[in-house]
Amino acid sequence: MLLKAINKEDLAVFVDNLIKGYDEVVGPVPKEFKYVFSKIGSSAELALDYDSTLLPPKKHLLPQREVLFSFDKADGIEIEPNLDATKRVIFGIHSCDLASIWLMDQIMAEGNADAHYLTRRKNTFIIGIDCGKPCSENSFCKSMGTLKPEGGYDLFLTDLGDLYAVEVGTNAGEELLDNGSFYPASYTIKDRFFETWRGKLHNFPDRIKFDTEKLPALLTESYNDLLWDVLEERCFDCGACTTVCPTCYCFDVFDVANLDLTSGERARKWDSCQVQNFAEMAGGNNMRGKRSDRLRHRLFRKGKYFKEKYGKFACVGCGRCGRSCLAKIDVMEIFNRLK
Amino acid sequence: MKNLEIKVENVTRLEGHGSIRVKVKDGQVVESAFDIIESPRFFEVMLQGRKYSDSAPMTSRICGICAVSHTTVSLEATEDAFGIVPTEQTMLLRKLIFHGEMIQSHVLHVYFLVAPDLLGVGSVIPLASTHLDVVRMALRLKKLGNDICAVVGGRHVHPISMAVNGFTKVPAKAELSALRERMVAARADLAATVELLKTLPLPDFTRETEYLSLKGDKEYPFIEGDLVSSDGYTFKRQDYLDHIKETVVPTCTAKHVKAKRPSYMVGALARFNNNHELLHPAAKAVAKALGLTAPCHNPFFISVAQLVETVHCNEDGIAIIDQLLARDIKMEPNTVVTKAGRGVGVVEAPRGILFHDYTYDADGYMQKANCIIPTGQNIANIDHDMNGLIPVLLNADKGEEEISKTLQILVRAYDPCISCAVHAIEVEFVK
Amino acid sequence: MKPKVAVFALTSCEGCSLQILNLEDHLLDLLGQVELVNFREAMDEKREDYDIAFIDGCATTPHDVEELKKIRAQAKVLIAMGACAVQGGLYAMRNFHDHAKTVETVYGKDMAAHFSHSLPVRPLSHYVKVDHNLYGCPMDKFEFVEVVRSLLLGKAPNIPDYPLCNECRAAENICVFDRGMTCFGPITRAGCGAICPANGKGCEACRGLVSKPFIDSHKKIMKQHGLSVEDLLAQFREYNGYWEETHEKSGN
Amino acid sequence: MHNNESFYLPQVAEVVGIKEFSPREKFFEIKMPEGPLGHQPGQFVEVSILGVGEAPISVSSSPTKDGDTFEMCIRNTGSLTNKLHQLKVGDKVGIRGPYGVGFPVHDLTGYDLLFVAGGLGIVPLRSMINYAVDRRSEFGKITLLYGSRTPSDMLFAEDIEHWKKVPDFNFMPTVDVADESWGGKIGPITRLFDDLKFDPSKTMSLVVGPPVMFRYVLKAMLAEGIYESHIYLSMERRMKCGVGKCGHCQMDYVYVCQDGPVFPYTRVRNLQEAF
Ligand SMILES: Cc1cc2nc3c(=O)[nH]c(=O)nc-3n(C[C@H](O)[C@H](O)[C@H](O)COP(=O)(O)OP(=O)(O)OC[C@H]3O[C@@H](n4cnc5c(N)ncnc54)[C@H](O)[C@@H]3O)c2cc1C
Ligand code: SF4
Ligand code: SF4
Ligand code: SF4
Repeated sequence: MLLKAINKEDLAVFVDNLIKGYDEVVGPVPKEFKYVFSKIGSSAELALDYDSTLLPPKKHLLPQREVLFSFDKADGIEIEPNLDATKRVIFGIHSCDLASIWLMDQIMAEGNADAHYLTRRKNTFIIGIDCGKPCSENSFCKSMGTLKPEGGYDLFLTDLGDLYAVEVGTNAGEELLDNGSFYPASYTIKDRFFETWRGKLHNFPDRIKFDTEKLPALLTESYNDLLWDVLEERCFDCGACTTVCPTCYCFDVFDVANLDLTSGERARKWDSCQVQNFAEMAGGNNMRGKRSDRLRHRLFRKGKYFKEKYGKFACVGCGRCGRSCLAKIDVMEIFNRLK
Repeated sequence: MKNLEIKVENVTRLEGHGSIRVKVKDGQVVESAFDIIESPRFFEVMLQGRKYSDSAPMTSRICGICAVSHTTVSLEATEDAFGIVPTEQTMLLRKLIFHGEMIQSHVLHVYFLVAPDLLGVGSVIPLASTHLDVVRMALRLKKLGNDICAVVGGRHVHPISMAVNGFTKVPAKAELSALRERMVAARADLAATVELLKTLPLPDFTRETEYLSLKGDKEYPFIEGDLVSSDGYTFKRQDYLDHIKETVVPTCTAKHVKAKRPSYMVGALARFNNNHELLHPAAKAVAKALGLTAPCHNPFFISVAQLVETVHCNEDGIAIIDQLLARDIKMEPNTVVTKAGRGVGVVEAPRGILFHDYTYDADGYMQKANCIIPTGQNIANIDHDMNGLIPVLLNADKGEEEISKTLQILVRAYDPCISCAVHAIEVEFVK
Repeated sequence: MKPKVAVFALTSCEGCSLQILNLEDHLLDLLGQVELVNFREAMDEKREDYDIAFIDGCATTPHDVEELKKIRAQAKVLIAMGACAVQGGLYAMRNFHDHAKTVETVYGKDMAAHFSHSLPVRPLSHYVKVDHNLYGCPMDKFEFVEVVRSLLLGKAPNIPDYPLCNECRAAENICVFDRGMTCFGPITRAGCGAICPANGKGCEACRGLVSKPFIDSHKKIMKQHGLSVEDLLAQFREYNGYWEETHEKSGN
Repeated sequence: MHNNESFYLPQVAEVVGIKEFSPREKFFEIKMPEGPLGHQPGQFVEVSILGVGEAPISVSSSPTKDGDTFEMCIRNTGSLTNKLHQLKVGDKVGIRGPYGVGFPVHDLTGYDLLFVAGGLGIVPLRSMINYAVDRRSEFGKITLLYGSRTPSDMLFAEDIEHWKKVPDFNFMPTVDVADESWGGKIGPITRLFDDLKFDPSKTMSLVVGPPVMFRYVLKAMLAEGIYESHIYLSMERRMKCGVGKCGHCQMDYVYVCQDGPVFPYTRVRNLQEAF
């Protein structure tokens, strides 16, 4: 591991240099009493001690709505793909969200690679930051194995009081170092770094009450459990949970014609497996017509399907869904009920 | 021509449904009336028993065209009832959004409803092929008015963030700066509009009447101040019932309103006549350039007064934005402590004075509500103007068609907002 | 040939009609695709040979109903614009008051007879077949464009049928429940961009409910947040009184 | 693909032939801009009209067909399919694909083939039927059980006439509701099993039909002694991207667009969301 350090007072200069040197720098900024990832114009806007953001940083890699291509049929058929190659730095991503980006990278690159995501991703530099303490009552990252990042970042900052220890994850990360006063971490700094991380692991409670390796098996057993029917009594089919989830990426594709009716665009937009007609077909057939079927499907994606396919859970334990669900349907709580 | 009967149902290019009825017998006008035939909507009853926080959103739905005016006056009435004095920031934001509505409404009226008359076409649509640049300019100006409302209140038709004692969301400085830039740029469009209006012939007709408006102290008044009449008397907002009376006319779902004389005028021209000295210098210059001098007794000059006000609102809007930018715009607590009692709000909607008068119980539930709308106040004056105008037209040997047309132009000049006019609560029936 | 379009207003605030004029950036393009033949708020011409009719407002008098039926007979496509037309909207509130008394309160005892012709407030679909709905109070002007565009292309307009929370979270609004307020978002049809929560106010369900709303769960949540049944009903009636009349005869 | 980067970009193909099978179903012959489509029997394409939308449609022709066009049969059920029905010869459509896993032609080689088609299920099956017919020597005897609602709902009349003449091809139709012209069987497709003779160890079954049909047909087939491992199905789910990203077609952990649409029965038999 390549470990560097930067003094806290030098961080602002680093960020401002990034703002000058790249097309766009995105970071956590306050929104009243919450936080959001947003493009910044100066390092002063950053709130690096944020707890969690309303939406995960996925919106900068897979935007809520994205034009896939535009077309014009006026004079033959012209089709122009929309690939966003903005040189973008996302600053200050916590380890749970980093893990979700890793997962998204696998999914989007697999089979027919999604050029729109990947173009954006290739041009995005990711600077993570450690979060110190649990960000909310609902977070259970430690149980899902995402507390300590395993790659997925170009740089990762750990707060050591007067300075940040900086892990360099990629060659691209190394290039970023030119923008600030980084120096090699001394042995003392390294010691403090490891010490901090040991301490951090203690700060985080084990919120899932069993070994999560058992989760896929427990879910399998629960397939026809009453649990799902109980949740059926509460869920609104709103999809707020999937909207805020860093690992949810389902989308709808649709055409929007301009008013000349000969030109327009094909776009995609976040969709949710929790809404009623997500899987509905012509004639009204719907394989997940019941609310409980849809809830189960979401939970199985989070705790089983992806784990079995990629070796990682598609839930990174960020707690956003639990915080955002008005019916108080909380993944952590459901997992715990499986035992 | 000795006998004449004119009936125009559903006068077009009005915000709402209105009709004209004229009867001339042996050269004498025996009947001339502008009726409002919108279905009655009974707002005052619907408001009964509702919580104070519903008053503004509900009364905003009296009229989509002056939604900001209804919202503002409703908030004023509620605040008056509870003894709440809004902060300076709130007042600045309210004035700004009010300017936005004034710009959007006046531009809509001048370009979409009046200009086609003066250019002799039936709507703005043919103008898109003959005067494309003018139409584009009109749309640009109208959009500016709308966007001012959207930045301050969330949207124009039924603003969202305006609340009792403040705002539920305040605009970001960047949004205001962006607006300011557009308002500065709009000066050119407004100047071009002035040039355009110079070329349009306004019918020459005067009839002296009473002009009623808010009374400015230091500012050209839209949402603050007592009331003033051109007849020389003033009165406090809360005392309005001592000075004006609503009456019901069987043919008309809007109530008519009178003060001392049989009729009075409210709106841009009344405001101009009573407060012209407080206009922004740029607006004064426009008035001068267009030959509008106070007192003006030609109702066809209402459109000119509207343009003068549009310029004023744009300039004053820029000044308000500068004031807001110079301070910290922050979310302020909009605490409300309810108490039993009556409150009156009065604002100058684009078409004139608008009253909301509420009585709440101690928990802030509505017991009684009354709304008096500008168009209701103008109806009697329109009737009297028609009465005065018809003989002039008859003497000039105008045919029935032309008389009818001119009367419609007259009605449109008042920009009657008919949706507003039909609502009404408790009425004092005058025998 | 361009389809001929008419815009009518029954009993309403005419805010929805105004929303069409408020489409400043699209108005000229729209006029390039359709021929506007009847729009009292904007033009003199009143032709009766329209193909597509947009109507704002609800029918509240026999005259309104007659007019509505006439429009239906002529129009190939009839579109309800805004909460009043789609679901009765705000005016349906008055169905909960005694009508004779209402007229009397407003116009006075002596004159009441002249104004007593009003009917209970009903959405357009109560009287005629409605082909498309434009939800909201006022309707969303971009949805209006979507409907026009879809009609021209002969496809179904893309109008959401899932709860507002979805859109609200995607817009990164702070949930108003987190501000200690209440909201109808969980049962209200999305499509407005969650404009009320974005402006610091709870959703008032002006777009009406999703086609399968989970009312019971929502009621529970509203009660948990301290709303009395009366206040909840009063709020609900602001735009959905007619729904209540037709769905929940029993009251709460 | 021209702008090869994004798989969402359709190729502009030309409609070179149209036949009206019924008021609801039309048959289209499509020519890709650069040579043949290059598909396997059972695969599908994403068809689009720019400005209207896109939908997954099975390729109904066999890759062994002469010429470099391919064929589809489309039922008018909504916005896009309605617009497709209005197309004329010479019009352009957008095509992406072919996508998905088709019928495992190599695993089927040497076996008797039992096709079971319910309603529109004949559309994807036709690609495999014609494949087997064109390479007649590579397969054993062929049986086609075809159930439709009424005689006039039967698609591919010309093909059927042709298949009947193919050596060792047994065509067995049934309808739910008959008319005067009908001389054949009446009743559910499972009725046809009564007259069916087959050797389970030598027979591969290919079943496509509406969701309700799967349930009872599969039950009946297993009762007849057909080996589970010798059954293939083609499934249909809502789909947006066609390539395993959008999530719509996922049944339990299986993506219909990527892992299917053709599945060995053994792969999906325990998926509750499959039936
Ligand atoms: C692998 C596959 C192969 C198919 N092959 C054929 C074929 O060969 N011939 C044929 O006629 N049809 C086929 N279909 C079905 C066809 O895709 C749908 O009928 C079509 O998408 C409807 O689109 P639309 O725009 O006309 O309808 P819309 O107006 O979009 O919708 C009408 C109805 O169709 C439903 N629907 C929307 N998208 C889909 C979808 N992707 N799949 C199913 N239902 C949907 C909607 O919920 C709605 O109820 C196939 C589907 C799949 C998944
Ligand atoms: S689980 Fe909660 S957030 Fe998700 S759809 Fe149901 S109610 Fe909405
Ligand atoms: S399922 Fe919930 S806790 Fe898990 S990653 Fe998604 S939002 Fe976070
Ligand atoms: S503010 Fe309303 S619409 Fe938004 S998430 Fe909360 S409950 Fe849902």
